[in-house]
Amino acid sequence: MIKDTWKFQPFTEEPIRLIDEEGNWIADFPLDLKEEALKKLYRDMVRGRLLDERYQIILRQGKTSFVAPSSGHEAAQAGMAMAIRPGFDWLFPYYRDKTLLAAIGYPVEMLYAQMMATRLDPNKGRQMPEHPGLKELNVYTVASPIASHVPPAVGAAISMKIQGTGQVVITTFGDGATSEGDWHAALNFAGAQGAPIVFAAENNRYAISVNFEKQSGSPRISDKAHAYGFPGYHVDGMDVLASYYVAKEAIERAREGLGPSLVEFLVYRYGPHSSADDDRVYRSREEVEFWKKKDPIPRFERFLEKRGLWTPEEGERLREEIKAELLAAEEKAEAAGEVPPEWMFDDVYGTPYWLLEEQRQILLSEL
Amino acid sequence: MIKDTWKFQPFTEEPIRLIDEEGNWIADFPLDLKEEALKKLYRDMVRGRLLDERYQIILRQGKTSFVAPSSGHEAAQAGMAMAIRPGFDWLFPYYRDKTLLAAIGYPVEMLYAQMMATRLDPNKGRQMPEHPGLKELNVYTVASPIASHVPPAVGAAISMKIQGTGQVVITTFGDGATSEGDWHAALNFAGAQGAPIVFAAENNRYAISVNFEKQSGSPRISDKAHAYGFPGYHVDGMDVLASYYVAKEAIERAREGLGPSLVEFLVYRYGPHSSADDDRVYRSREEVEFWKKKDPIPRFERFLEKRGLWTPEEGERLREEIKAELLAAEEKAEAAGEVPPEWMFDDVYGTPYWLLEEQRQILLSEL
Amino acid sequence: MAVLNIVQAVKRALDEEMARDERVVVLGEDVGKRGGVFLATEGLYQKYGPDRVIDTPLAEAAIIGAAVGMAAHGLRPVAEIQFADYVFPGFDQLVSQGAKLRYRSGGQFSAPMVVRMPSGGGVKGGHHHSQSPEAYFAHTAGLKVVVPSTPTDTLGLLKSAIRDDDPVVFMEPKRLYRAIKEEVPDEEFTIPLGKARIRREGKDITLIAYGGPTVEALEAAEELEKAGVSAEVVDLRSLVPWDKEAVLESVAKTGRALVIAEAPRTASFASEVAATIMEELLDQLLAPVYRVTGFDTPYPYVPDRQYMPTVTRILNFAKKALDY
Amino acid sequence: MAVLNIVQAVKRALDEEMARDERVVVLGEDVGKRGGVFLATEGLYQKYGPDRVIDTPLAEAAIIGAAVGMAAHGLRPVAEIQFADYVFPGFDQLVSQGAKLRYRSGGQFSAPMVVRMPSGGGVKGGHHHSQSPEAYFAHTAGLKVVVPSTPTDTLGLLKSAIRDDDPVVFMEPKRLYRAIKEEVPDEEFTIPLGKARIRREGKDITLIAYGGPTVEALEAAEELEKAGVSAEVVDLRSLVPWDKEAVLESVAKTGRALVIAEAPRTASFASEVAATIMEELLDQLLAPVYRVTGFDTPYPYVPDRQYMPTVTRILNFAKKALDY
Ligand SMILES: Cc1ncc(C[n+]2csc(CCOP(=O)(O)OP(=O)(O)O)c2C)c(N)n1
Ligand SMILES: Cc1ncc(C[n+]2csc(CCOP(=O)(O)OP(=O)(O)O)c2C)c(N)n1
Ligand SMILES: [Mg+2]
Ligand SMILES: [Mg+2]
Repeated sequence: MIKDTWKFQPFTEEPIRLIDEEGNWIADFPLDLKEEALKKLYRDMVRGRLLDERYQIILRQGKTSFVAPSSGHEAAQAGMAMAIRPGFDWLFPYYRDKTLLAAIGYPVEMLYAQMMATRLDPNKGRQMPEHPGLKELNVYTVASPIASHVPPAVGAAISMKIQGTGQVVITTFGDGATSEGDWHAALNFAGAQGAPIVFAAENNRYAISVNFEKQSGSPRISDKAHAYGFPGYHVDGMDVLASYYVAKEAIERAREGLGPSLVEFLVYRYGPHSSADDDRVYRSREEVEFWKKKDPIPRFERFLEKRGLWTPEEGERLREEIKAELLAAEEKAEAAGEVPPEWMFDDVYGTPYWLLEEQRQILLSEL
Repeated sequence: MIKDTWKFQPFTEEPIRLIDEEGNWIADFPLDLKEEALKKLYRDMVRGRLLDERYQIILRQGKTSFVAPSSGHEAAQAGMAMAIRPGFDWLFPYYRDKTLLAAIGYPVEMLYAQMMATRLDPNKGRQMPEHPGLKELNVYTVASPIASHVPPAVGAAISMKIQGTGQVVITTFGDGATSEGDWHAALNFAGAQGAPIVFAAENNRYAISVNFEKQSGSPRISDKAHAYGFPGYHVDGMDVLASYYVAKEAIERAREGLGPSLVEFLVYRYGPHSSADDDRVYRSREEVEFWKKKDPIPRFERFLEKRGLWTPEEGERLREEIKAELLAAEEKAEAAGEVPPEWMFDDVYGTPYWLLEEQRQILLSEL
Repeated sequence: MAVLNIVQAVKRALDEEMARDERVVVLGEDVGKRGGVFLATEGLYQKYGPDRVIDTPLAEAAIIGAAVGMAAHGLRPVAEIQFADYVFPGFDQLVSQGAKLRYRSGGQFSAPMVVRMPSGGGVKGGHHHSQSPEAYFAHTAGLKVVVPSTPTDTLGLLKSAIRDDDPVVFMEPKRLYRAIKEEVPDEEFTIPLGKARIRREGKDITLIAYGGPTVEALEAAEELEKAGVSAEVVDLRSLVPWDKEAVLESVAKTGRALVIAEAPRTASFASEVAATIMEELLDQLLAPVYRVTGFDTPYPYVPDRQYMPTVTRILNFAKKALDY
Repeated sequence: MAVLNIVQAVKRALDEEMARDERVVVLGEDVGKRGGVFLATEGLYQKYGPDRVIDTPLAEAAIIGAAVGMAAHGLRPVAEIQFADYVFPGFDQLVSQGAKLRYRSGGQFSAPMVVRMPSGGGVKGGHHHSQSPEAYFAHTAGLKVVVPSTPTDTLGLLKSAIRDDDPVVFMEPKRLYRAIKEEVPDEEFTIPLGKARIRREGKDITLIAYGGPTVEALEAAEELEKAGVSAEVVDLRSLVPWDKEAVLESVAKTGRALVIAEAPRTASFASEVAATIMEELLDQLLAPVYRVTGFDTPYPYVPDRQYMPTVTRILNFAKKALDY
């Protein structure tokens, strides 16, 4: 099934890498991205990082109740984002995907609105923070139960195939998700049906405190694709270009009718699992520092710098510009005001029935 | 992890086979089984076949309500049975394992008693036919939900490891089971823990009517072991010696602390899925005939014959002897009499509570 | 008017809806060539092809989960779970994804889908081919739950369920599949979800049932009539939403009620109905509302029928209510 | 006497039982080095090692299913489900394997295990960190269900659950984990499953609650006292088996009752209790038994507290009962 025009081999032992730590292009094919695209990748990563930092601040300010740090995941997410056709393809993300969502055009004020449960959240403040979703952009609303979005993602992909729409589904999840039964049932069905879908594992090596060795006997997530009869790619997810090119190839394969692939992006989460976690209990500071040295943003800066596309000053300017954007978005989101309590009775069903009306009255009598 | 003293390679494309269709020994190691053992394998297969045939008769006689035909699975099951230490190792079987159970010493009258829900069934007639279980022999009572016994099997294996008992778990299931989420969750946990367990797939290529191609994109079940980091063996399950030797090696590996393996036995089911099924709707008679030519029993007869261990007359004599045994068992089971209705209130809990007592009185007042 | 049994009514409903709306697809184990193990999808594969009648792997999480995604993407999937007892591997998909999709997305996404499942006992299936798990669904906000008991209702309700904009669990009493035949109008019709049906009018006691035990309720009503007691039989048909109005109206009239269902009693839908009636009609009741249900044990193989509310049991409780 | 909160009581119960019986093992996500996300297993990994405190993969089916097998093989596993909302991927293992093992094997095998899970709302967790799924378990024959609401009860009941010969679902009201502290006897003790506890005596109305809302029930009782109404508060503690006797005794005395719980109302355990009381005490009731429950919606993020029975809501219903 592997056309020889495809760039990448599945099931490699070593992660696919296109730029080295020093920022050199080390691929065996020529870089065919325009300056604009390279800059977009960079900008998307930086925005993701800054947004993550801002979330910590609104958390401390009590404007939100929960954050899922995503710093360290930016390259994989920005790479994927550029490989997608936003608003055409469907995305089934998980809770750590803020870089990805912002990069495909999810309005940042709506991300904030979800974080703060204000009226600007198209999801009407129904869920805890870090659970965005936007129909307009085909972003399926995040659900907390790990891996539970993967079977629906497969269903959407099968629907695309049945209807011949030419769309592709991309679904992301962590390493932990691969242990769930729902995950397996989904990938297996996708494999049997050759559905147009890319399964993207953001492998940060931990499911909260449980390291990958305790999660699975297999050395690599990509190997798990053997079970389903489709390719599994093992990718350096701190390399934004490797992330982009492999995601693109996997999406193209799906679009051409060659079926699913599993892409494992090796990343690291610099922060704790969430604002409710203390990661010092289960991993050493040395380990975190080791990975900080591999930060995908400076690595890509070195790459850009070598090509004359980046200077420290330009970098600083960009950061300031993005910070201002984020602040404006935050203010806009906040200004919308908190979701009112009585909204809780809407959208249980398309049309509510008598019991919900009775109960709405109970609540209203208490307000 | 593969010691070079092990006989078999995992992940072969072709099934492991030790005797060919003509009954020639074609392995690259010498046969080291005594005559007695070879005869046991043969006897176990024949008993399984005859029992399956007898079940059809008690079904027609209305003595049971359901049969799951197992003809075609005998070699894999008899092979496994001889590799197990009965009453020491634990077996988590599925509903199509009558050859296996009889071969490890499950009293045939108790199998019949389960089929007919008589008082001789240690499971007290609580379940439909083909759901045996016997604590004394460490045979975990069959449950209908496909693959649902696999996580408990892993739990028992982990318990053995924790307690250092030296026991091994063998669990069997069909090809269909490999699609279930519970199956994956179980194998993955076993892999992560290196539990002493053998996962034995009796791949008859159909889950009722759904052929393996529609079940999974992977060409082989054995390949699925890649996902869990342990070996997967692809075995000709119509070859009783291949079945025995591979099962034995997998069990030895588990006993030595090398962790789980997945063994795929390629078999065929000659009958319909169950007495409620009509397989002509979904598979051709030619296909069934093709597989009947590969019947594991005549194949092993040719093998034995070449070694002077079998003649048609001896075969006939053995059949008659077994038939008489089965008939005696059937009579004994039947004579025990049907399970009484009020037993239904026992064993919900170790000690019943007030609600069950109230309800028992309701039933008794109606009898 | 054709005479149909319940399984034929299911088939006709699927066929009509598939012909009417090409977004309707059927998926499940053995629904293709095999036509389903109860033959409820017989012939559909041949008529509509493998893209609309999809044989799935043996994985209920994949079936229900994929249906959610298909529905979100614009199809109208009808998933078959081979037996209601096998919904549990797909339970997370049903309750965490399907039931809550509209809610958690603020109404942006929805899951207009049906999950059909043969349910209930009386087929000598032991505890994994006989359960009646409707309470689990009814307790889950976001799901609708329908349990017909006649061919006509099956046809009309299944069509409504397929057209409904929310996930509907459609439970078919398998022991009635071929046991009940009746003339069904040839022209197209639907029956709205949420409406009970008075199966028999009466004035002394109301027997409220749904699904399989509706049959025993009707039989018990006939027995009662012989004893000079006039029993009204209300077939709920829909559990979520359920027709509280019709139930209260009947019980307000009779002053006595039994709620009859096969599932175990504790935290059952029968308990819901009984609690609601007693809460709302306390002063008008001439006797407590008794629940005549399956027992709080797993469903046994022996005995098969006596686990469920038998006519005898219904009559015993009716007597208790009448003598109160 | 040490002052403990509920999460400390859980930890002490686990520690004491692990020390007493080496068959007791703990397994679940993050229960090892991390000590559980609520720190209920803190220190156990360090004390008892990785063979008895097992970090599992992120798979509830593996956790619950493996616990069943461990129990059948002779261990006494205590499984932790990180949030009650995440039991559903393991639901099949719980209801099809765990609950029915003793039954289907005719008593040959059993599954003496505990499945602990933090449950209920009030922690701004939205609908997947706030649910109270006890009705699903209570409806499943073969499972026992325990929901404590104080440190002392948690300690005594969890120890009994671990020693029990059947699978026990042990639901810990997470919003009370650190909110309630009390002196707990230093010597060992257990509290039998199936016994309610009268948290406050009274004679005008009985407030029946369990888990989280016990707190609001007690607060409401104080408010009522200010208004001259004497309310008795019954904390059920065990749902299966539940203490019908204690409940009926109290309501027979007061003539009025509210059943208070956080879960949605339809087919809930609150409905079970309400139906039973009204069935058995019809003539002694001065008012209907009202259910004061969570709403039949998924648990929302906004509002968080008002989804649950608030003190105001309890008082409104108490007034309704008293004015009836
Ligand atoms: C079904 C389920 N079980 C448990 C949890 C609790 N939980 C939330 S995140 C998490 C770890 C997820 O790890 P991983 O999939 O690797 O993603 P990461 O957070 O590392 O990006 C767990 C156990 C959950 N949300 N859903
Ligand atoms: C969870 C679950 N879903 C569906 C069924 C219904 N069912 C019984 S057997 C079967 C097919 C099993 O196929 P396979 O695992 O290949 O075993 P085989 O019968 O071929 O030996 C199905 C779908 C079931 N028992 N359990
Ligand atoms: Mg992770
Ligand atoms: Mg099969």
